[in-house]
Amino acid sequence: MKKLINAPENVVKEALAGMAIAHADLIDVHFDPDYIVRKGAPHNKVGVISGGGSGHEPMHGGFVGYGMLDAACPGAVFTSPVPDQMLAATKAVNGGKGVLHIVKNYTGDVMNFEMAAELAAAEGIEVASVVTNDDVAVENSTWTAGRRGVGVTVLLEKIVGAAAEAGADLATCKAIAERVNAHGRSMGMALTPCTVPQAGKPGFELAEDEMEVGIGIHGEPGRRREKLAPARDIAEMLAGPILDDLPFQSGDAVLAFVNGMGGTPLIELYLMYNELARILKDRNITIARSLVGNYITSLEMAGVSFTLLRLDDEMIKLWDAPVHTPALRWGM
Amino acid sequence: MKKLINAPENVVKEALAGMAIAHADLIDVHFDPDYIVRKGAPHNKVGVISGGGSGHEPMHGGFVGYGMLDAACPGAVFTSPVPDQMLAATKAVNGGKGVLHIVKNYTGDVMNFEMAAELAAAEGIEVASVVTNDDVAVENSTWTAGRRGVGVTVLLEKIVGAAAEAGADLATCKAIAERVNAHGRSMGMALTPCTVPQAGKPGFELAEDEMEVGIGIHGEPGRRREKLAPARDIAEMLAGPILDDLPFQSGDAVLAFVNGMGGTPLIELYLMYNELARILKDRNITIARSLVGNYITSLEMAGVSFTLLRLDDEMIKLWDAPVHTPALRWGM
Amino acid sequence: MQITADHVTSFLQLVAERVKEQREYLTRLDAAIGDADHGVNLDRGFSTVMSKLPTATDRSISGLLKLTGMTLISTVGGASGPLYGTAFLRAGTAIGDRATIGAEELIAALSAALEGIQTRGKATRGEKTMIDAIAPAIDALKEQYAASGDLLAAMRAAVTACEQGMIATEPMLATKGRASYLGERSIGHRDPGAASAFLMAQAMLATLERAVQG
Amino acid sequence: MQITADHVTSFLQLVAERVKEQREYLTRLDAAIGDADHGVNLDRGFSTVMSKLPTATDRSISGLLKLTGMTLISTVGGASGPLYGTAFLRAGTAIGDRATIGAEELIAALSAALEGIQTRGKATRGEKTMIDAIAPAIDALKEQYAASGDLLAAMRAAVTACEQGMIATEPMLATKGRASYLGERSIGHRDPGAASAFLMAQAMLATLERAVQG
Ligand SMILES: Nc1ncnc2c1ncn2[C@@H]1O[C@H](COP(=O)(O)OP(=O)(O)O)[C@@H](O)[C@H]1O
Ligand SMILES: Nc1ncnc2c1ncn2[C@@H]1O[C@H](COP(=O)(O)OP(=O)(O)O)[C@@H](O)[C@H]1O
Ligand SMILES: [Mg+2]
Ligand SMILES: [Mg+2]
Ligand SMILES: [Mg+2]
Ligand SMILES: [Mg+2]
Repeated sequence: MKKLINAPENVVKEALAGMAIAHADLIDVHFDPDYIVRKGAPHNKVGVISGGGSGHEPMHGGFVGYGMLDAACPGAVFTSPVPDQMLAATKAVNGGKGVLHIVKNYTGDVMNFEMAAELAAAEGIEVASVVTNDDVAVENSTWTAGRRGVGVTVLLEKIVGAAAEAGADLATCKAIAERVNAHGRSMGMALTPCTVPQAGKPGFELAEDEMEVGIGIHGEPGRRREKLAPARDIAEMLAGPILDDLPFQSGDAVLAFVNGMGGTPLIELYLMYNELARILKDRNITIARSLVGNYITSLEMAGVSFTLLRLDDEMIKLWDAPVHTPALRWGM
Repeated sequence: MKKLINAPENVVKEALAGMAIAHADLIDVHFDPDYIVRKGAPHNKVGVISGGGSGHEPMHGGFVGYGMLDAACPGAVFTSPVPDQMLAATKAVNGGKGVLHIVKNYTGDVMNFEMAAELAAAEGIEVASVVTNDDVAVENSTWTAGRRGVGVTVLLEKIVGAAAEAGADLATCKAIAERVNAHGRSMGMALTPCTVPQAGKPGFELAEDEMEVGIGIHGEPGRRREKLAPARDIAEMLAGPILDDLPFQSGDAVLAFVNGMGGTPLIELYLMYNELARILKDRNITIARSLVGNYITSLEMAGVSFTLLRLDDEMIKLWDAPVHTPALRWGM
Repeated sequence: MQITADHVTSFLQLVAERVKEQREYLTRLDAAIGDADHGVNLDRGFSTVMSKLPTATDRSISGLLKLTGMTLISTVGGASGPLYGTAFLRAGTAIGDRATIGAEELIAALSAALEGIQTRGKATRGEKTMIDAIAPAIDALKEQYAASGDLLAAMRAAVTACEQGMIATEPMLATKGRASYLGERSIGHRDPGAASAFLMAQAMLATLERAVQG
Repeated sequence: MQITADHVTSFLQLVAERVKEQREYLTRLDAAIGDADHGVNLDRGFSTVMSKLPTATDRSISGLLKLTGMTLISTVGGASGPLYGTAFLRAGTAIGDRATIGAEELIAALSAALEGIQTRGKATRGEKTMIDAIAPAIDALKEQYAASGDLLAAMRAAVTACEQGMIATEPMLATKGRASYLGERSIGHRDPGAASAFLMAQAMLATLERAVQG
């Protein structure tokens, strides 16, 4: 295991300490329970919080700030945070207009957020929750744990954050969040595994000529193992199931999000974006907005995920609204 | 070699094509000769261009836009671009007030930019050049090729770009560039090598418990090979030589730039930033500004570099000025 | 025999020790079909329980179990934190303010724990989770105790059933939890939660055996 | 014997072939003390030269050499592009409008090429660069030709000197180019530019040998 760390058990706290200093103008970091909270919280608006295991940086802590999240709760690496964190964060950001919990669909995340929401409700705070589940690699059936929440989470946090900033009430924020989730789909693949610091060994082994297709964001193997393929074939493997699922249609305008898994250099992400753009053009789908970079990651894993979000005018307006966080910033 | 590519020889062009579509609002990409140019060029100001081998993304192409570069010339991976590119870019951005060439100190880059500058001058364009050479890992002596240009290049491009945007003339831009270069120092290390697509094999081999200290940005081995060490020791190894070289002194205000080599996840970069902040605090040096992320990279290499820039008020003002490029954006 | 708060403390200590020992094993199981954190998660939780035990104010059986449940919920995270946490909380609640408990109360407490896991996680048998180890164990415990009236013998049967249940998760297709994302690829791997449940069952048996001997 | 434009074309073809063959070798040498691109760089350059040759308008010796120089400058990049590019340009300029050249003109052209490399790169002998292969080769060529008047024999001596010069770069400490960043660690490795220069010298000899035979 080759990492820039001191002790595996201290990685999360030490990285949080670094974030706190690097972005002292935007955020405060609270320890025990751990959460990252926007400077000056609570604000006079619906509070928007999220959380999940660490190892997905910049998500979610890098999205705390004006126009996006009010707080983020980082768990241990790839481990959902505990209810104490979400409860404390919920209290810290509650400005009296209620708090929206953005939860990625993983059993642990859902249960821990649920418990926090119950506790917050018991303290008189109005809480609404949205669960993202955009990963088309996983079958969505009442007989399974359902689809995983992946790339759409980033887009949803930006869009709902803008709505909350503009004064939308809790019900409206929840409705917009659900609309974004309903119109977004993702799929990812890995060229290499990653190593949870405390596990010390990679999550799986892959030969030099193999890749995992249909991975989540927790370093787990994907739906299937395949022979390594050229970028254009990989792009088809990811884009095909996404496009067919919603389904996206000729004439749709989308936000195209090409996301690196953490260890993929930007040059490859732009190359993959080029492939995606070609596929969309062939289907007469317009890229109205795009995002290319490492935003929802799995430690040092090399790989890529595509997310497509079918946009409407309100989503575009909210996407374009000013945002000022450590990882996403524009308009200010 | 595991990469998201089609054919090794097409990586640069295909990535450029992706960039062109993803950032169509900011840049145009010209092919044969290849260069990335700011939308609407030339502007009524000093033109600022840079260039170098590809594989360092987002540098330089990601820094083209308002308040930073007017054009960037990407060579083959880790290979300096050719004079035709810099000549074409120089002509494209020349608004009549002259053009500044920002060159990293590598024999190839220096020679190719020199030839381009001669050709541009022959066409009546006023060209000034600044050569960055901030890497303290390399001895600076008249008997060597001198220090490499590394992290300071990013900071310099932002600061000089702001000056040019504000209307500074060519001589002033060059003077500011030289001041930034003179006050900045860097050093880097690698946990893993990287693979040039057309070479197909890693630049060096490292055992599980080894690292390279004093690397450049071209996947080459460093000044020395050492046993892997905890983050705090690595931080000392990098920060020590930087601090002693200028030397930075108690009471100085600096911009602290913690840069990933491309394959290092953000969680480790923030952890390293935390170590750097501690070292600076011990020396009574104030971090007035910071930058944490993968900005000047070596393909998928895992590793980190530190850059410290001693700031004065003008540099701070120029750093804070609005910038809108694919990779750096604030104030607009 | 009657089970006392000291027995519960011994049981918790044994679980904490065994979890620490088996940390890599549990994590390796989780790496195959999950996210490589199950052993690390439980170790973090039970280590914290150990650090809190000495200063616990309510040292009754139910007090200790609730402290354990709360601590697991507050420190483990993931799926197993709320599940095991809820289990210990429910067991504590079932026992109420009894200073000591007998076989019947133990069986009731364990049944309440399982119910808690099922309510929280909404999984049933056959979905390749900890439930596939715990439910058969409790069935065996009840049956054998009803038949023999010998708690120790019944617990031995329970541990055997638990082990069989754990092994039986291997050929299962996961339909709950993280392993379900793997679809067919989850087949052929032991469920990590079933393995940690078996470890707890073994600790319970060992504690009872010592209590009977000692 | 007189060297014609056709000989120059054959030489360029041979260089292009050998560079393509030796691409990995040159790149591997560059990986050890540089950035793993030397073979790829030269192959890109000489492949482009090959694609341009058929449609070249100025097919004189100097025209072909200048086309090669310009093409290398425009396609190779890095340090070797401007250096080899300048070398070919200078050689072409030295030859001027002569339709054929003899030994003396060849020696003068090669000397001009070396001067071009030195002016552009500001390196001298002993710095572990292509100069350490080229300069001794030209020395040997001059000496042997002066002594024997036999160009072929002199070129054989030049190639031997070139090879020795290339090998002699191995123990050197690099003080120019990218290898200089390695400091002491550059010792023990052959300079890639010296290796490509040797390859060109071999191609020159082979071309002459064929010309004499044919
Ligand atoms: N819905 C559920 N009901 C019961 N047990 C579950 C459920 N989901 C997961 N588990 C159990 O949790 C175990 C995984 O725990 P752990 O690795 O700590 O959490 P996570 O899956 O969040 O990483 C699985 O092996 C399984 O036994
Ligand atoms: N200043 C110089 N003078 C002469 N030759 C040089 C000089 N710098 C580098 N070289 C030669 O160039 C070769 C490297 O070429 P190449 O790998 O193509 O370029 P780069 O070093 O820019 O990657 C070295 O092996 C060396 O022989
Ligand atoms: Mg987990
Ligand atoms: Mg190079
Ligand atoms: Mg797990
Ligand atoms: Mg090279």
